[in-house]
Amino acid sequence: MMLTVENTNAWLLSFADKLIENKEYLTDLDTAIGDGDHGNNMARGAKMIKDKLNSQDFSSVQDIFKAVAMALLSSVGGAAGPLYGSAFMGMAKQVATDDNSVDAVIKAGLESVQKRGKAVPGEKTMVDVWVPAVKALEEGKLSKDAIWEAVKSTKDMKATKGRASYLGDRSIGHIDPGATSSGYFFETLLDSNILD
Amino acid sequence: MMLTVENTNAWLLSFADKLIENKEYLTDLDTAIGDGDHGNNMARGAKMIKDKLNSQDFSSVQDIFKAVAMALLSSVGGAAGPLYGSAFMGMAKQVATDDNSVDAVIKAGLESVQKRGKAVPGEKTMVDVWVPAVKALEEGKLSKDAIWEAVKSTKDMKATKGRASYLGDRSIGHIDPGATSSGYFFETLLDSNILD
Amino acid sequence: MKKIINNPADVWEEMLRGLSFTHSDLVERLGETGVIYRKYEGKGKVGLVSGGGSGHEPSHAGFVGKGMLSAAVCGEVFTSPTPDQVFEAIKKADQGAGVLLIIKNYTGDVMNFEMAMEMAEMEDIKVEKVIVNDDIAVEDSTYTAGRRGVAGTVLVHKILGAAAEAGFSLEEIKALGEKVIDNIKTVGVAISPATVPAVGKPGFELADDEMEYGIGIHGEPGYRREKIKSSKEIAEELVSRLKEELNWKKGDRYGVFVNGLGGTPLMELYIFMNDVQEILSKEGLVFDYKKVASYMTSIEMAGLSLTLIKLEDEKWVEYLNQPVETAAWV
Amino acid sequence: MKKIINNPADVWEEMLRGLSFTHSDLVERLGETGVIYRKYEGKGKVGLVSGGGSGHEPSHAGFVGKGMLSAAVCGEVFTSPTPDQVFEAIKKADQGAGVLLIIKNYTGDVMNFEMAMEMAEMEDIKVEKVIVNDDIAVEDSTYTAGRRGVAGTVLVHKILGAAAEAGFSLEEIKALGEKVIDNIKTVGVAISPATVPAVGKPGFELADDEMEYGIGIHGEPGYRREKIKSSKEIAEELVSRLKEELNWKKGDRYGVFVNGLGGTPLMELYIFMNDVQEILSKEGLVFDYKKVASYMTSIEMAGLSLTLIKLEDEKWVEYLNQPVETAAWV
Ligand SMILES: Nc1ncnc2c1ncn2[C@@H]1O[C@H](COP(=O)(O)OP(=O)(O)O)[C@@H](O)[C@H]1O
Ligand SMILES: Nc1ncnc2c1ncn2[C@@H]1O[C@H](COP(=O)(O)OP(=O)(O)O)[C@@H](O)[C@H]1O
Ligand SMILES: [Mg+2]
Ligand SMILES: [Mg+2]
Ligand SMILES: [Mg+2]
Ligand SMILES: [Mg+2]
Repeated sequence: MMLTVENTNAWLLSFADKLIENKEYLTDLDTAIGDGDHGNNMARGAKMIKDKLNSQDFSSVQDIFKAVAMALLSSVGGAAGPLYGSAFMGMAKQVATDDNSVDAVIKAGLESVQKRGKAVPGEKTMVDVWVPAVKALEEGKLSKDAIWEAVKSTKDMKATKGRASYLGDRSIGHIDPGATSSGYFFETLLDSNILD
Repeated sequence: MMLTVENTNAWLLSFADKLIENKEYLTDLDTAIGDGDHGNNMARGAKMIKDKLNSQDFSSVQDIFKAVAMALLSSVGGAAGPLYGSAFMGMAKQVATDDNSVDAVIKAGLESVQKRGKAVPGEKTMVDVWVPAVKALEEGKLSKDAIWEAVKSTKDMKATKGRASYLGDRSIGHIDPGATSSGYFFETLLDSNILD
Repeated sequence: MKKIINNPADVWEEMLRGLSFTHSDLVERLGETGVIYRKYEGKGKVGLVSGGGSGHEPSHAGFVGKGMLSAAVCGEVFTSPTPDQVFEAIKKADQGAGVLLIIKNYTGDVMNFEMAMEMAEMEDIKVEKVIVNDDIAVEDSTYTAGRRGVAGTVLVHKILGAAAEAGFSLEEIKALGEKVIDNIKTVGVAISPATVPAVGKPGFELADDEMEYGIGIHGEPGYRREKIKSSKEIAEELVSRLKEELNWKKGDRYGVFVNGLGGTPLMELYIFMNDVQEILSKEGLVFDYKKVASYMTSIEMAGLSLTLIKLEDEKWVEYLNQPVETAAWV
Repeated sequence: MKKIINNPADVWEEMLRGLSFTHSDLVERLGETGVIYRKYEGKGKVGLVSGGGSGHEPSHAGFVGKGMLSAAVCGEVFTSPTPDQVFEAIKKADQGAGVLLIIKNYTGDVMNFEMAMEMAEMEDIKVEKVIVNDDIAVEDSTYTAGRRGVAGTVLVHKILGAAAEAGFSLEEIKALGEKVIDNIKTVGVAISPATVPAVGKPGFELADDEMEYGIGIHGEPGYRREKIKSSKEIAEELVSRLKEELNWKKGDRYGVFVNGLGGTPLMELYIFMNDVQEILSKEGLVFDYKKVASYMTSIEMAGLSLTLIKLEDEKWVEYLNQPVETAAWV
């Protein structure tokens, strides 16, 4: 369970690819309960991540996280931009401390998301993926099944944060777009073998 | 062949009714080669004619024509308003002269239409009904067949006056709306027995 | 027909009421007529009267006020107003220095306004007219009613309005008007039609992927219908048409006006303006005036028109920029 | 999707180019950003910065200029702008007297603007914010992101813009802003949806005979969908909703603003205004300010919103009427 410049780089590049591949799906999810821009927002951010990571050699994981945070903050916009941007900022801070295990770093990311967005579990946001994922990480049992189960769990929730909250009960029955993009975040983390 | 207050009144009331009855048909004709308002324009004028003729006793045919001219001028608008308005103005003037036969009066109406609109036969306008109708009147052989044949003759013409002229060749194949409303003018004249 | 209206027959009346309520600080409605006139007309200046059918809002009533029109005559939707109403507007506008009628070139408008002129002359009011015919989509021949008056009309209002305010005589304003009109050319494109409320169905039909070049502001047919193109391609087509008319050369000074037809959002108008600007910059034109606005609309028609005015006289730029007090001009 | 555009991915960039070209006399674009700022900012006055996603044109860039905003930050279509760009706008707007951010209440906007505030504070720029939440269609509870900011935002720009020009301090303008926002309520209705170019299909669907009350300016769902009604009935519904909020009494002084959502022609807006005016006159309200315009649009969405502002202070009327130099406010 170690983050290195190499595996972090590989992880985040494949996270970016996943976002680009699934742009339309994220758009569709956001059209159903939001304003239809989550796919484009994240794809824009993903392109920026790739540009930054491919054009530069990084000497530390912290620098990678910082660069990704800035990339997302300056290109995504919407609600997702500051939330993912804050997550990577929090992760960058944590990774420079003694407690730089993957679970501690990701947990710091979650804390920043919650500080920024004030969402708690059950409000049908990305937090509903991050919270169980962090818990699973800590218990050493993060799996794809667990991730996508958490994503799917947002389907039956009623949104009380973000744009989907305007729908009230009508938000029930749709998977949350930000939860889904966070699903890719954790899925590519798993695939990157960082946790092995 | 005498115009009296009674028969003129009856004629123009039934002209007005015909216009109202055929509002949609005139609209359709004008939608095809114009801007779709001829039905509403003439119906508005017809309502005004009825209001005026029904609310007042006229002592002369000239007064009726004047009242109808003013009714049309102040309510129809578009191209048809000034043209029909001018026609009735011309007729009002003529009917007060010695030569107040129906054919002389109608001919004076036609002259006013042409003075105002500068159209000659063959340009796909109301003039294409008025010219043969005046000729038939003078020859004592105005008939419904003749009237509607004149109206239909506009179908194969290419418009070179009025809004339909913008269509150029594409105006061919459609009956002219103003020719059709003029058809009702002559048809109701025939029906009114003024010519008997 | 999907519209926020009441009885289609009441559209004209209710619109005039809403309009005169909204802009009661600037204009007044004359009784039950379609005449909207300036509340504070400058004494002794030449009056400017324009108008036509309704459905082109904010034209023409939105341009009544200090620095532009003295009065606008609003006919029924897409129907020229009647001579008696134009005559009333003339009387309101006349401050002793005479009145100029700014008429868009349609058979109905011309006839109705001319009859009003005759009425005014009988009452010894000095009246002149100019006829705007900027729409190059129509062939200017004896086989048509001549070129239509479209969005360029608003620039005529603006320039002549400033001249009237500056104290020009009736003859001078008429001469200026004719010169300005000679230098204004417009051509448009529609991607979806308008529906006259009282008619209830669209004035023409366009397939989901079709557009029509040269459409008139009452839905009169244009010169070519084809598959919808990109903004850049549309800009190239319209500019090339205008170039044939205006025969500009490098360094010529121009004003550019992109006009929305009613249903087209500013987003598209700005994108189109960007394409026009790129093409015309390559042509070496100098832009002394620029405008993007939906000023001469066709109810909810989607589409736009491009107007170019050759700025023969630098005074014209000054007139175009002169601040005014109207409901619509910014 | 039928639009006059080029590549959907280029809409934002090309629109900004067209906009800054068109209004180069008033505003400038900051580099390649979405920041549009006043060319001539008053020295020593408080800066006003607003913005949000694009697609609401002329909001917000159309209100940049003397008497209104110092800068607008234009995000991608329907997407809040990023904090770095808001920060750039703050720096441009700061003349030493501090900067007020006027934020429409959306999670994304609030977070991005707040991050920019944090950046500005780190550079010792005085920044404050007000959050506009005039849309009463949304329940104001802990179960939602709170009420959305919609058309009333433009009135906030106008009033605070006049106050800033008059030399108010940052604290005074913020306090005034909060008071004004408390007195502005809006509710809207849509009869057809908008399509985000990059998405390519409408944000929601409405049958040919349906409309939706309470729709948001990004197509967020409203509170009721039903068969389309007459303008008068729609006016009654919206006014009754507003009355529940504002609890007015006879003689209260109000401003009325009918805002078009982009695809709705002025004809319908004026007719609707006439209905509103009739209803509110019966309620005994006094109208000190009236406005009909498409100022806070949702691309080509057809529909409108009704904003009422309780004019607690007669100064506010003066501020609303103060002439400005912007691309869009008349
Ligand atoms: N307060 C919040 N806390 C955490 N996540 C949130 C919050 N508000 C919104 N989100 C997430 O953001 C996603 C929407 O992102 P996006 O579409 O990019 O932004 P916007 O809603 O501004 O259009 C939602 O699906 C949700 O997961
Ligand atoms: N110059 C003209 N002379 C005679 N009739 C004309 C002329 N121009 C148009 N018309 C007639 O007017 C009719 C159209 O009337 P209407 O639809 O009411 O006016 P508009 O074309 O202004 O909408 C045409 O069908 C034609 O018969
Ligand atoms: Mg979204
Ligand atoms: Mg017609
Ligand atoms: Mg007409
Ligand atoms: Mg968004």
